[in-house]
Amino acid sequence: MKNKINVVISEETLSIDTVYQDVHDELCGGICLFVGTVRNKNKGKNVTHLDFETYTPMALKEMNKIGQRAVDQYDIQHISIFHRSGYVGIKDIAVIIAVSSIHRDACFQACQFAIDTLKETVPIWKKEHLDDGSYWVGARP
Amino acid sequence: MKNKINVVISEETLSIDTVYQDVHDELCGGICLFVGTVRNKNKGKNVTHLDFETYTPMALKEMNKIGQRAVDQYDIQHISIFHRSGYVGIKDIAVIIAVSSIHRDACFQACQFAIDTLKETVPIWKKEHLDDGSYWVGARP
Amino acid sequence: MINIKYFGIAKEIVGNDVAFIESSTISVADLRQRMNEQYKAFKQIKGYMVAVNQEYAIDSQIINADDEVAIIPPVSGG
Amino acid sequence: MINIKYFGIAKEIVGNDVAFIESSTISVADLRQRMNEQYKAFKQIKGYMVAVNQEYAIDSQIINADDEVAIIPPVSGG
Repeated sequence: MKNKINVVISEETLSIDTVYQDVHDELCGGICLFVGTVRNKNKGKNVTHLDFETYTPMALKEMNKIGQRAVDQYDIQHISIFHRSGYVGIKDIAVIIAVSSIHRDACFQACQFAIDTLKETVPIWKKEHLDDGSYWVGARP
Repeated sequence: MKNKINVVISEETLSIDTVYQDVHDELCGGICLFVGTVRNKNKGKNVTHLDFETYTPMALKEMNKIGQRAVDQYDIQHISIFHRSGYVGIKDIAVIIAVSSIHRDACFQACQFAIDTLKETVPIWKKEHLDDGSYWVGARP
Repeated sequence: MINIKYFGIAKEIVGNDVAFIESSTISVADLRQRMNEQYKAFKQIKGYMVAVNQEYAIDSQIINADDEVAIIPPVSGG
Repeated sequence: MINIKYFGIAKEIVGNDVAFIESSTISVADLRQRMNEQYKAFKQIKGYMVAVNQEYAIDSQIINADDEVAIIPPVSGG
């Protein structure tokens, strides 16, 4: 079966089940999911919520590249990468990556590769809102 | 917050969301889930379904040990391991492991450790039913 | 008498999920030997572990009459 | 004129999500220099990438008038 790569940027709440179903087929024995959620603390400060700004067309292209590289590098079946935009509250889901494979090592490796690379290359920016202000994460030296 | 370890063996369909909610809290930035499902093929044979037999009290003890070792070895928050017993159809879920952590590397490592160890130590046996017979997986030399 | 639980392929070979051996106390190694004599088909298994009171046991461990003993063929969960 | 999109902290510094530079063709390196002169606060950013037509561009790349250009401060998705 052909590898399927799916990437989504959504203003709506992300559903783990949707992303799971997206990569699940009867050939796959293992599915690894990574779910990134919003913590209530960062460096001792109280976080109230995040705002994600996205350069959407380029972000989708970069997410697709990650999917393609994952398929090329690891023996996986399907990969889906879903990312939120806009307001994301504490405990809410910012990102879900799901990878299916016939044997399980590949889905772990590809999933970790995908989240690591997403954080380096995909043009999405997180503004963290604290009790006492807000700032763009990682923007300052 | 105290680490939480939860292990379940169930005759009912497993819910990814239940296991996710089990490990999710507002301190966690990353959650890694492994979902093991039933493939329709094994070594070229058509699989119709599986039957899991469990030595339940000992299996739960061994699953708890895995959770405890994961907490001891990796910087994780919570870990939950859910395993099916009885009849499991094609594409159905046999096992779900969820691990939450403040930083994401730990949840990947602990999740993979948990599924690898589960497959070695937990007294659960899989009978694979094929078109033309059935056999206990891994039992013969 | 010691009660022994059997699982998976071992249960199929024995034809029951519990069977007994006539002994009050026995080492795991001696139990293995008696099992292998009684159930020749155990030779066709890849090997098995013995659990005593729900913990994997080494060959030198002594089993007593009220222990919970189980024959654990190669596991295949997940 | 070349239109340039700004995101994140760069958008905050510029005060708008699109701005222009008076040029028909320019290298990425020269664009960076003009940006840094025009918006002194860019020095406070950890650095930024330039994307041309939604691909990361190296300093020697030439930007033309109808290209889609974007200033990409350090990304922080996930």
